Amino acid sequence: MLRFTAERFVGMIVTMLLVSLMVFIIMELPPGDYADRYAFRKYSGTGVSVTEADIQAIRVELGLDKPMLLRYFDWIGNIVLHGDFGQAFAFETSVTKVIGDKALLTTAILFGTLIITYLVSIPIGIYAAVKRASFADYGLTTFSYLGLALPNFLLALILLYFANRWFNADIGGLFSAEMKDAPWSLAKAGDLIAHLWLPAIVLAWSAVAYQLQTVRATMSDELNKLSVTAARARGVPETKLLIKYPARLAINPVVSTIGFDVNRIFSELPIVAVVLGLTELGELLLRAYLDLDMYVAGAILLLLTFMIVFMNFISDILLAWLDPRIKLGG
Amino acid sequence: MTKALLLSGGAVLALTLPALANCPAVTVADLQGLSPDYPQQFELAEFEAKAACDLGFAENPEIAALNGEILGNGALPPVSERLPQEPLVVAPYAAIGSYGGTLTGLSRGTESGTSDLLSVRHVNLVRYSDDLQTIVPNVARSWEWNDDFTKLTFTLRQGHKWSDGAPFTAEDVAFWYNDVLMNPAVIEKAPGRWLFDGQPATVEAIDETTVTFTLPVAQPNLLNRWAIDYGQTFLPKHFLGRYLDKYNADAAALRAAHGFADEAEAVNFFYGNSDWKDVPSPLMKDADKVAAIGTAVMPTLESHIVVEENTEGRHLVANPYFHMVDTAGNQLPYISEINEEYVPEREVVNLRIMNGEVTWKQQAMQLNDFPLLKENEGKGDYTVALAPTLGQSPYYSFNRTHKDPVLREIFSDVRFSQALSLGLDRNEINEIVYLGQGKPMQTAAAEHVTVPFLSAEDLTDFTEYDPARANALLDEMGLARGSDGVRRRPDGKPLSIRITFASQGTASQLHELAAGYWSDLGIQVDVREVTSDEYRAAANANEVDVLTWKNDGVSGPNISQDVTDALFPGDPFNPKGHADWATWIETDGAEGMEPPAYIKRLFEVAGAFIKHPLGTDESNALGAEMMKIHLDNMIKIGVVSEIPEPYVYANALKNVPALTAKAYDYYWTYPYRPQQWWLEQ
Amino acid sequence: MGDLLTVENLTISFRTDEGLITPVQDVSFSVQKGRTLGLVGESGSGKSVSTKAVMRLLPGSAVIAPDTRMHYTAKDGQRVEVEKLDPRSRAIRRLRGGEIGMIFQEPMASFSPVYTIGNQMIEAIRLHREPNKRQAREIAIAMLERVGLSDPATRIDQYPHEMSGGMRQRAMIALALSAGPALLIADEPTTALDVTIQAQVLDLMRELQRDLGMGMIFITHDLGVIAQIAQDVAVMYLGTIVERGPTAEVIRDPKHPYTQGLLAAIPSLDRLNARMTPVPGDIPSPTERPTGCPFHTRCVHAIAGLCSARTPREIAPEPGRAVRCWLHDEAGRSAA
Amino acid sequence: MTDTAKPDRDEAQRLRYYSASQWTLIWWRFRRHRAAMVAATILGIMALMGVFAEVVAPYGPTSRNASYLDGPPQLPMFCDRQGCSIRPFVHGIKTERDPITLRAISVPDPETRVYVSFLARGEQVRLFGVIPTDIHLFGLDHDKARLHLWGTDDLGRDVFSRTIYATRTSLSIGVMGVLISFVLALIIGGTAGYAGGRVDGGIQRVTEVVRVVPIIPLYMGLAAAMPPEWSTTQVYFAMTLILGLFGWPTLARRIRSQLLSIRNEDYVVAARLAGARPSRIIGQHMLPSFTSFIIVDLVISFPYMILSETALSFVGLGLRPPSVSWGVMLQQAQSVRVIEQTPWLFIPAGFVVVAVLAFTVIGDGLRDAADPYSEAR
Repeated sequence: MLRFTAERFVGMIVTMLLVSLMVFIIMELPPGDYADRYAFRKYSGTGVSVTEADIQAIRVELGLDKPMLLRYFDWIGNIVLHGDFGQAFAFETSVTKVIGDKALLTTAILFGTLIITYLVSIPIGIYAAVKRASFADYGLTTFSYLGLALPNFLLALILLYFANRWFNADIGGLFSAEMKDAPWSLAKAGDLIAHLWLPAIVLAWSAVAYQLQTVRATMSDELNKLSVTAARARGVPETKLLIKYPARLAINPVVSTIGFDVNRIFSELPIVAVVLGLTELGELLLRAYLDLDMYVAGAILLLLTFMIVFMNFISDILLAWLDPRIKLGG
Repeated sequence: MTKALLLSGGAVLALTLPALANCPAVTVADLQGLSPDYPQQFELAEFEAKAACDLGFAENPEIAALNGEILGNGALPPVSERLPQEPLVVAPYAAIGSYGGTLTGLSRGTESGTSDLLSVRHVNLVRYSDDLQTIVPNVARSWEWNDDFTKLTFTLRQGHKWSDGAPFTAEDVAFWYNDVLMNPAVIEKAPGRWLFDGQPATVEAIDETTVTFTLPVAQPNLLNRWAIDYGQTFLPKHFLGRYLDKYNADAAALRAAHGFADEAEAVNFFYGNSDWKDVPSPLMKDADKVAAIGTAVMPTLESHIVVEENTEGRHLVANPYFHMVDTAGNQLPYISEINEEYVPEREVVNLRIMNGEVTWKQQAMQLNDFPLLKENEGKGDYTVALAPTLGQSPYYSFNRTHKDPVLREIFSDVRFSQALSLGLDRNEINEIVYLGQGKPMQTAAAEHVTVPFLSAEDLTDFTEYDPARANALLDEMGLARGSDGVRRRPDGKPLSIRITFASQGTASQLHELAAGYWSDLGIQVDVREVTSDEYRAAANANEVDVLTWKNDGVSGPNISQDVTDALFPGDPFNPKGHADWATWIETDGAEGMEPPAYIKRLFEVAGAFIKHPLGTDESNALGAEMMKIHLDNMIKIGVVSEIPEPYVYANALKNVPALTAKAYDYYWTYPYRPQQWWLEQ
Repeated sequence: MGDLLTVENLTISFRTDEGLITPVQDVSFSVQKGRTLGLVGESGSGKSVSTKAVMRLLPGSAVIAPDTRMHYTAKDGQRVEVEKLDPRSRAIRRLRGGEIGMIFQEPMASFSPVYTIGNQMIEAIRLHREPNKRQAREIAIAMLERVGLSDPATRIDQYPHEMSGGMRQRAMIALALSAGPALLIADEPTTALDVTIQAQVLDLMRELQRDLGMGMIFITHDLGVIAQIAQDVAVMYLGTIVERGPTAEVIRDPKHPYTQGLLAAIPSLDRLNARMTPVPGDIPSPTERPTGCPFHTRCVHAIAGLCSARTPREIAPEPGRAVRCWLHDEAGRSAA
Repeated sequence: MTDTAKPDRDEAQRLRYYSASQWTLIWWRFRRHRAAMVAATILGIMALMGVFAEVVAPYGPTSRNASYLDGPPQLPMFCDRQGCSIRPFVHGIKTERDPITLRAISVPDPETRVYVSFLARGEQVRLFGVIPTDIHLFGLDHDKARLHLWGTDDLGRDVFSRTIYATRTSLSIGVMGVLISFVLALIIGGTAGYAGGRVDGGIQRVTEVVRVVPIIPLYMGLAAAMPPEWSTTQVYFAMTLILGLFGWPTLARRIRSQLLSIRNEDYVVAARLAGARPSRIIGQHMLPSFTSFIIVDLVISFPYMILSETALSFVGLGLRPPSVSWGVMLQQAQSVRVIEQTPWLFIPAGFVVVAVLAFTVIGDGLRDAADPYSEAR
């Protein structure tokens, strides 16, 4: 197990390095750089006419004139060595500061979503498989298909509207006005949860749909396995039997796809966040793209991806722990 | 009428009978027979004299707690010591307010869309009254011009204090100009708007309350700038000066202790590089540094001061040293706190308004949301009303310095602009985009409602929808149609133009409609929406086919002291393109592109225009010529003018008058004295 | 010795998309204590389904006809009417494993891969015999030893995939026996093994059955295997028992043409060079069950007009034997 | 008599069954999957509507009806107060503005009937961009009046017509995206699977990297990189390219693992020993053995493409007006105003849902059909 973990860990680091290079290339893709915008912000309203030389000077000041590879090493070096993600141009502060709490909130949303996803999809998937071809099964399948097909931004918009109009729910943001600036406390955490459910439900729906299908399919397969019949033939009580034998195995594909769930959630997060007016990383990422604030975009993309890679790693370890066949396979 | 007045006055008197010397609670609605020198406000002495009373002062009961939130502020002296000896006495619109509450407003982010709430707390030396005609005292209690408009003297209020309790004096004005704006060690390039014919003014503090601006050339309309400008012409010398070697022998040590590399960095950390206030605030830039320095933002004279800011929003509390009182002697502002939340998403903004969670919102409210907001007024317990926008008429201006010589040629032919103007069905545009509320009209470089030299009748040419005539004009230019119906340029290529626009400036529906009309004229039109930053960048870099935005900065008070927006390339924030012309003129033909004669003349006329007081015959003649140049050459194709826009306030917010304009040109709420707004609990 | 299990008139149908299919029709057999009944037939003949019915392990879509009787005599002498039990009841669970053990064709698949052998054995032991965990473990180790696994104390903590096929099958047997059943149903337990191991396992099973005094139902498609292990045999074809009787007699003198065909298909040393004579033709699909005698489509002796039209009844040509064939039912034939 | 005839027919059927090609078998099995057949039919209709958009849609995507802004759907009817008619008709309509809320309200005029006609003459269009015609599937037989089955948007454009044109754009982006990712997957997965060893290891790493980056943020990054001066056509192609560019990893993995598993099969080894070129070995010998799986995967990846396009356009990083796609239409509908006042602008969402559902169900059906063991289970 230790060796397995070590191997996976090294794999994770390599992937992270490659990912960072790719993220940097994406950061570099948009035409132009931040210098002209920066100049523009700096001198707007002052009546100063900005010349190309001024922009060039800013470029030098911001280090945008160096060759790309050098900047990559600068960038990744600063991140690894100093935890410094560079400069957030639009906010005139460091990326770390801009991201700050948002990373935490994003993680809260992520885990909220994952928890909802698994709490809903695993039992229901098992139930649907056990009740295969029943009315409940068809109902649940249809519901999950809808989760796949309904664009989540639409879902977000509709939920937002109804949550707001019918329940007068406090929307837009992750905290109520009173709690926004309060230090972290139990009450603030409660407040966060009260605000979290909407985005978490929106994001969880499609994830639930996927996982429900997976659990249902694996569970159906597992239910027909000889080992289940064999256990039943040994007189194992039905509920215990379902949990110990097929359900236990039906969880494996779920565990093995945690990383992809995270991926999917992060993928949908920016758009949902924009609709719901959340101020977390996804929304910031979109704004950073629109503003060409590439260090912010890069840092966020990197963080999100690292989180995914890390969760992949966790999922590998968990799976190996859950399924003794894996370790031996390597 | 008089009887009623007397009666109500009597009632107030009766109520306040025990203290006979107390002053009448004068409101704008009921002036109780008093007539102030300036509309709706009094100097203390004037008020006491006119009402024959002795005004006692009262304060917000929460003020000590609020002061406690201001990092670095010490304990408060009594309110009478915090107010200037000569506070400004403000007549509330409808009633004396009560203290407390939080005003919740929304903006898009740290920087964009913030002027809505900036204007709520804004002060400047002078102000426009809500008639938008009269300049009245504010931070300055009076001003005086010399005869040839080259020297302006302001008299400040004795005993006026910054929000940290330090005295505010004439030195702070001089410091702003001499030690910051014109100090190359702090700001590399002196901002052109505070240079006059390229020359700096001389700003001198004569004594504690007297400051003079001596100008190299006559600037008869310059006072307007203080009345409408976002920029404040004073900075806390006691605060920023300590970082400058000139004023503090230990400045270098202090800078090092506070983590600043040089003078510029220190000043900019608080001042933010321009008069555009503390956006983003030092709290956003580096909260750790703020904690180390022990002051969150630099002291202010405004009604509220920022005490917290993060990427979610900012929080402000009332300034305990604010210089205004109401007619009952209560120190303003009434409202204790302001919450500005950064909500970039328009739908969330609308929902929160509809839910009654927003106290005040006017900037970036769009006309086509009006029906929705109006229908939900009752549920959200708010009021949505329309106010005229001054100068905000959308326009198209074809790039006559286009990099493509063929297009440049075509665009420079006035018949092209005439034809495209005739091709627009303005009535339909008005109906579809502006709910039928605007008026089809041309646009010139000034807002016709606010200047004497332009009227609506001047703006009717080529506004009728006449595709036949438009086609005839284009045919006459030799732009014949190909077999596919698309006109060909002289070089045989299809005539294709792209409208690049940002929805912050102009509505996307407008461009989709225009593209349709112009396609009917045989011109291939491609519409492309970009962010406002992208649009400005492209326009400033001469990379657009057609400039399209809404007029800004063209109302009388603005254009009379700053013709930038009537010229080229305009303000980089509101670009008018054609920078090559300006370069040619600035360099006397050494660089840039030679402008046509009418542009040369426009620059001449504009230069002269600014040197005459608005409303004089000379000013009117020059102004009219400027407008004629714009109109005759159809530099801009106006679409629809006099478009109203909605603004929203919670019904609990009191003393809000019907806005006479919703215009950046008068700095949004500044004329409506938000300090006397109050919240009914 | 009394009957351990008596099955009478077992008819099983499945509801499918294509309609009701009936893979087992009117099957009767019985197993005595200490004796082995061999169930033989080609795949799809309904052997497994019948035994699963006894354990009430059939899926929800299966219907057992109302006139079916399945009587089991428990270790304590109680008579259990299996067909009346609810398949989810406690009573049937006591039967499963504790009274009737079952081993399957694929040992790998019948173990859950995520638990150790021991885990699954101890679970069964604790359910039926010994709730104490430590003692259950000892019983399990003893059982593993009994089936001939070396180093059982280590084996018990191994996962199924850590063992070879033969070892797994032995472990499977140990698992089925660990709860101490009185009847063992072995569903083709040796098919997946190679020949030498097959022989070892057969020996082991015979030995265990004898030593533990169990009844056993041994399912196979190989009459040769039956000859080695079963005292009685029932031959199934398309869901009906076409012939049954003591193994020795059936092999010596098969009555039914199908049994004859099966016997002829056994490769044997003295006939190695002779051409194999399997039963000609394909087994029809359960959805296309022939009318009349189900075997008539492949029967060389089929009586035209009779076998294809009418189902033969079970008759006893000799004492202790039974066959369903018109060839042996002259009375019935003439009645038709 | 019948006794002998029946087995013969059965026999014939069975013969047909055993001699049928893999594809025929899949088709037979697929045909039995009722939901998938329904889905395929719906999708077929959608595709046809897209292909023949010019004729199906009564009006052009940007054609406006200024007298019917934000107008609700008009349902053709057969009866009104004046009685009934065999031909469906709608009432004439006027738009008025509420004096207080300024909202445009359409008021039907029950006195005037305008009849619906099929294969009506209307706007001149070019089918497939070439064939000129003015025949539309349906329309009103009155020159001035227009029929808006699904209402109009704020510019008075016909939602039905726009949805039809949007269907063309969105489906075609999906097709192009899937094709591009398919080609990439074939090359990348093929190389990895055929070469194996170190090449495979390297490619696997890269695939892993591409797979872990969340796809929409990645698309956003690439979309942000699109030069702003690009025309809508260029943006359209860029979008398909972007969607295709990162859609390959799943399929590539599938191809690779399949190739790896059959790499050492006798017939492949034989082909290799006979000196066949790798591309030929892959194409002729290896791929056909799992083409059906590839097709299933392709079908399943459609919804991602469509949803991604929709999502990107929705946040303004994808297609932009005047292109009209589902995402573009929904972007214009993303407001509280629309939910409350003009909900019919959400009709394209129904198309997205139906298309994605249809692709998913067809994918399921195909998967079952392509699985040779599906019947055994």
